[in-house]
Amino acid sequence: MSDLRSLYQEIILDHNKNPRNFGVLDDANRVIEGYNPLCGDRYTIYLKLEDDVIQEIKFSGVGCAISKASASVMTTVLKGKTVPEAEAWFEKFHALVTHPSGEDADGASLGKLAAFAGVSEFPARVKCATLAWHSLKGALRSSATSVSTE
Amino acid sequence: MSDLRSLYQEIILDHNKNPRNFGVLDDANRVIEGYNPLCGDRYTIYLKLEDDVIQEIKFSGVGCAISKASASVMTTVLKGKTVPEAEAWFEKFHALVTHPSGEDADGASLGKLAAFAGVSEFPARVKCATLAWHSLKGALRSSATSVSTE
Amino acid sequence: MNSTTVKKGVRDATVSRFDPGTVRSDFPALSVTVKGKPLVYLDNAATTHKPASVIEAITQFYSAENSNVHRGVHHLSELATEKFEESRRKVQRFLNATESSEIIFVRGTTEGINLAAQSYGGTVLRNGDNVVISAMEHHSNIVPWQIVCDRVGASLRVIPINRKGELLQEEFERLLDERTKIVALTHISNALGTVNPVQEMIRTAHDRKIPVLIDGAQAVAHGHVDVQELDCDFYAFSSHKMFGPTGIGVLYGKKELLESMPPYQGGGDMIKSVSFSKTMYADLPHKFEAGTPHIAGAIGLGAAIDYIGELAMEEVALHERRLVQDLTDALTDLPGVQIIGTATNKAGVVSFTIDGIHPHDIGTILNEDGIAVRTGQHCAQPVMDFFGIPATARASVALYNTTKDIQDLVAGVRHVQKVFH
Amino acid sequence: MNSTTVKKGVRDATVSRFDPGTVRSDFPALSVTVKGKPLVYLDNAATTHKPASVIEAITQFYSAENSNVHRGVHHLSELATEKFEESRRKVQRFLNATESSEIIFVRGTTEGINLAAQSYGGTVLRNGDNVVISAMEHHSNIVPWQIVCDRVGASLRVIPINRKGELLQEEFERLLDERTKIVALTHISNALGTVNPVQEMIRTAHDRKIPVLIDGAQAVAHGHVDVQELDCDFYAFSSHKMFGPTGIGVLYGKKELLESMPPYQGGGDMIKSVSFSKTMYADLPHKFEAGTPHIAGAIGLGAAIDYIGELAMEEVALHERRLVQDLTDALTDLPGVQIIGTATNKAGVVSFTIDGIHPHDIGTILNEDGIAVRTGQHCAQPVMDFFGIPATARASVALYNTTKDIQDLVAGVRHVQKVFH
Ligand SMILES: Cc1ncc(COP(=O)(O)O)c(C=O)c1O
Ligand SMILES: Cc1ncc(COP(=O)(O)O)c(C=O)c1O
Repeated sequence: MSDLRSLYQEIILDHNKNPRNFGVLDDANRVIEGYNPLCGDRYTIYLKLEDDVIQEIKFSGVGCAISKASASVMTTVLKGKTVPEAEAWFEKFHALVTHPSGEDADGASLGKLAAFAGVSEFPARVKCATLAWHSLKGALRSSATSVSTE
Repeated sequence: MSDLRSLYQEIILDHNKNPRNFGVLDDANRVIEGYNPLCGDRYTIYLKLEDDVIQEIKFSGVGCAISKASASVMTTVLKGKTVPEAEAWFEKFHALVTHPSGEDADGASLGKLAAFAGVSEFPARVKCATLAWHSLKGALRSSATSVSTE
Repeated sequence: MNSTTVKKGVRDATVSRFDPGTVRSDFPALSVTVKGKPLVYLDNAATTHKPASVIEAITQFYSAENSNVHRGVHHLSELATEKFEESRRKVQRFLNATESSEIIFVRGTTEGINLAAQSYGGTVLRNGDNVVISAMEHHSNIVPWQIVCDRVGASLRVIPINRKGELLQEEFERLLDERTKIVALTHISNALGTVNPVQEMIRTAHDRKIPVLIDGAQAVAHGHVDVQELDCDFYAFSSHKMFGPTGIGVLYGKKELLESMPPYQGGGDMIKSVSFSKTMYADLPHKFEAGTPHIAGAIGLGAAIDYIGELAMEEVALHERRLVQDLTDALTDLPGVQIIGTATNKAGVVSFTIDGIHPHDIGTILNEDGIAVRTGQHCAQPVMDFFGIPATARASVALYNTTKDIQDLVAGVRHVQKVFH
Repeated sequence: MNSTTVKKGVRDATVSRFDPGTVRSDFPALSVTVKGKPLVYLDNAATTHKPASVIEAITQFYSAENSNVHRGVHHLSELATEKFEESRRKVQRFLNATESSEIIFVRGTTEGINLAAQSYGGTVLRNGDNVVISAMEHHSNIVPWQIVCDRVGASLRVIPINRKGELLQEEFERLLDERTKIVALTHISNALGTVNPVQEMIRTAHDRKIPVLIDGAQAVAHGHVDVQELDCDFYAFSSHKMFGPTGIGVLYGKKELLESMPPYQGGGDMIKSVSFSKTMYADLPHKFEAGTPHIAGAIGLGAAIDYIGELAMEEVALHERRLVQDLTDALTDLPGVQIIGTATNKAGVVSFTIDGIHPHDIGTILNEDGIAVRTGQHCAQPVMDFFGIPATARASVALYNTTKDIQDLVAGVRHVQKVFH
């Protein structure tokens, strides 16, 4: 039960129920779809990128609580960040969910993202937590229109 | 060793080395090829059938000692026999090599064929012993030109 | 099975010849613990566990009988060949096929269907022809037909389903025409549990001289299958879904069809003679079994058939139907839970969703309670699309499941709802 | 392996890190008796025996880890997926492939070559093109190419051999032209034992931009294989010939080639999304692995790779070469015995005939002495045709064979000659 609570923290359940920045961004200049064929999770990430800064970011789609909350929290964290800053956040987040808890993760500096520390205990859910992030990285880097984690 | 001697009886070794009725029968009116793809044994049986009587019978081809001796002994037994007689011999021979020794086989009535009684102890060799006989049966029955035991 | 012991799994133990409580001890994997809790295994539609007798048959083969088959005169090779071919005869009897040469060993259902689609479909289908499948097929009974249809310019026609998850029979008849070259249907749906009226549908197709392939992946573990009674032209199933090893399965085909078909793969054991200019193919079944087969797998499948053969399969089917009914009743009583697939005739499978909770999360939370269910699309994406859902959680039973397993799952579902408030 | 124990199998035991006498005890099947005599197993080119660790890995999977892979969130499914994918990484390291996604699990060498022939050959070959193979190929590396060539109107070109059983390199170069779309070659001949200079031949083909498939069925158990060093484009092998279970094998392919190829079979696990109008295929390696794979087989193969990894394979190769040389010398000394295949570079296999005695009879008589050899055409009928013989007797060694096995076989051959006077 304690394991489960560490995965399904209040903040995750909240973002799952009430996702922030959810919907289509009409004036996006980068749009990418992320898909996990194993569970059918499918999200679209919309970015308005100007002068290397993420001016606007929204997402739409369906998926599990972990993937949806992760996408939601990601948008709140990244809005207004530069591309290098966003990539640094990607690395931090990736380390957090793939490394045994605490080892590399610096809770203090992670803010809301720290809620995802429990994911590392659930290897099968790492792909859920990182789907939106992988999509984002694809969107920042290239003009690819689809990314899949499998 | 005694098992082996019961398989490779003198009469079999003799017919293997000096096959009788070996060669092509020029005025044959039935010719059939028998083939065992597992070991590559391949024989052609030539028959001159007149008024339901096997007037002439020869064979050619290559194969192991058991298959060659069996073909050779068969030709000596069947020359001059009627088709029903030949089919009866087929049944006797088949019973001899497939049934546990002695059970069904009536040694006395089998003559030279009795030399093949040991084959029933070597299930993998039954197909060798019966290849020529199956071909013969095919030749008696139909105008088929190839028979395979596998 | 001991008929006097009273066990929870059978309501009326005094008249039963089958006791799920007792058979459990035949399956070593059922006694593992997950997260410190005893395993509640309800993922049998994905794969079943293996009785000790099957594991032992494999160990015995590798330890004392191991050899290649078909081409050796030495003792081990004869022994392996005999055991391998004896398994083929066991499958023949299991399906009540006319001849053992109608039994082709393949990797599983998927390969069996691919073989039929390529070798039969690829030969008979012409530009403008069609293949009729259903809206509830597993990807394994969709994609192979798509591939061959694409190649020759044929089209796929799909029998629609209703909201209960049943095939629309009038639509089926309407789809069949003189350009229909084959019908490919699942016996039991792995996503919905629907048992299709395949015998009637085969008759309908045969009235129009159209052959029928049945995907039996979900059927063989749950009751008696008789290919002569069904009169199907092909029947495919997987060993691993009926208590046998992985990597082996069967394509049954009627002899005259198999004989008319070109080989699927080329290689050793499937030829009569080879030269660089011309190759003659071997007789059935070897024509379709190129290369060294999965010998230990076939022998293990034979042991699984022996195991099933000792049980009263009608009792097993009855027992499983009760479990499915109990679970359906209990889940229907829970607010916010929907059963997906409510056909009148169902077997083995209960798919469900919970309002506001994604199946993936359901699976993770149940796993914390030691309960194994499958979550996702179950390789049946068109079914999910039809019901407008991304995925389901699926509980699927086998002969060793008990009423306690069902109770544990229902408690688990409540727990899931609690975690999400 | 214990380097201080002095055993018969190693001449210079004090410097050896590999002791065939000791490894024997790892293989349960080596201690069976045949006709009351201890088994002398010299049919390793057909299939090898399995160490206890491989059998144990399979038992362990079915008893405590059994589940389907890739689609489950529950504990057993995660465990099975992790073990299955770990085996893929073991194969990757074993072959020194660049990425684990270049490792496709198939049933065996035969299926691997069929996959390449259909999916790669079937895509690139056009009417008038050609495929170059050699005169010493196993049927598995002939028939799949014949099938695809027949379909598209391409032709098969055959590199001839000399009387020693070596490929004629000048002829090889002459056969290659701008219409050659692929070269398919065996690494080691199962009928003759010839080790082909594949690395040089690959370079020759690559100079003309022609890709090369290597049939590694007889190579993987006898020494180190490095696909990057060879620079081959495809490499196929079977688990059962390298101490692993039946029903599993590998097709290695360079990533860019595999990515360019259409799927081979359709079904579950090989797709990204399916609808009745359009299907998107999954990424490598899953695109080529439709349906439930042979999970226990892949795990068993992983255990076999672990087993081999603990031995000094250079020592093993040396040991086997000595056995082959000893046997060759001893048989050459016997009047009436001919060695078929006398290439300068040989490994594993000694094929022979005896004047006036058919190989089938040789096999039967040796079996009475407990000696297992293979007799027949070894699925290499063109080789038999070349040498003008119906068949051979073939002794083939593995790492657990000893000098005593060779002595027993030589005594057995004398016995054969005695039976026939
Ligand atoms: C050289 C060679 N290629 C291919 C094969 C076929 O291997 P498998 O039967 O395991 O598919 C063999 C084994 O018989 C072989 O020796
Ligand atoms: C109805 C149905 N058809 C086909 C398959 C494919 O079986 P396999 O993966 O064993 O080839 C399955 C199992 O997943 C199934 O449930």
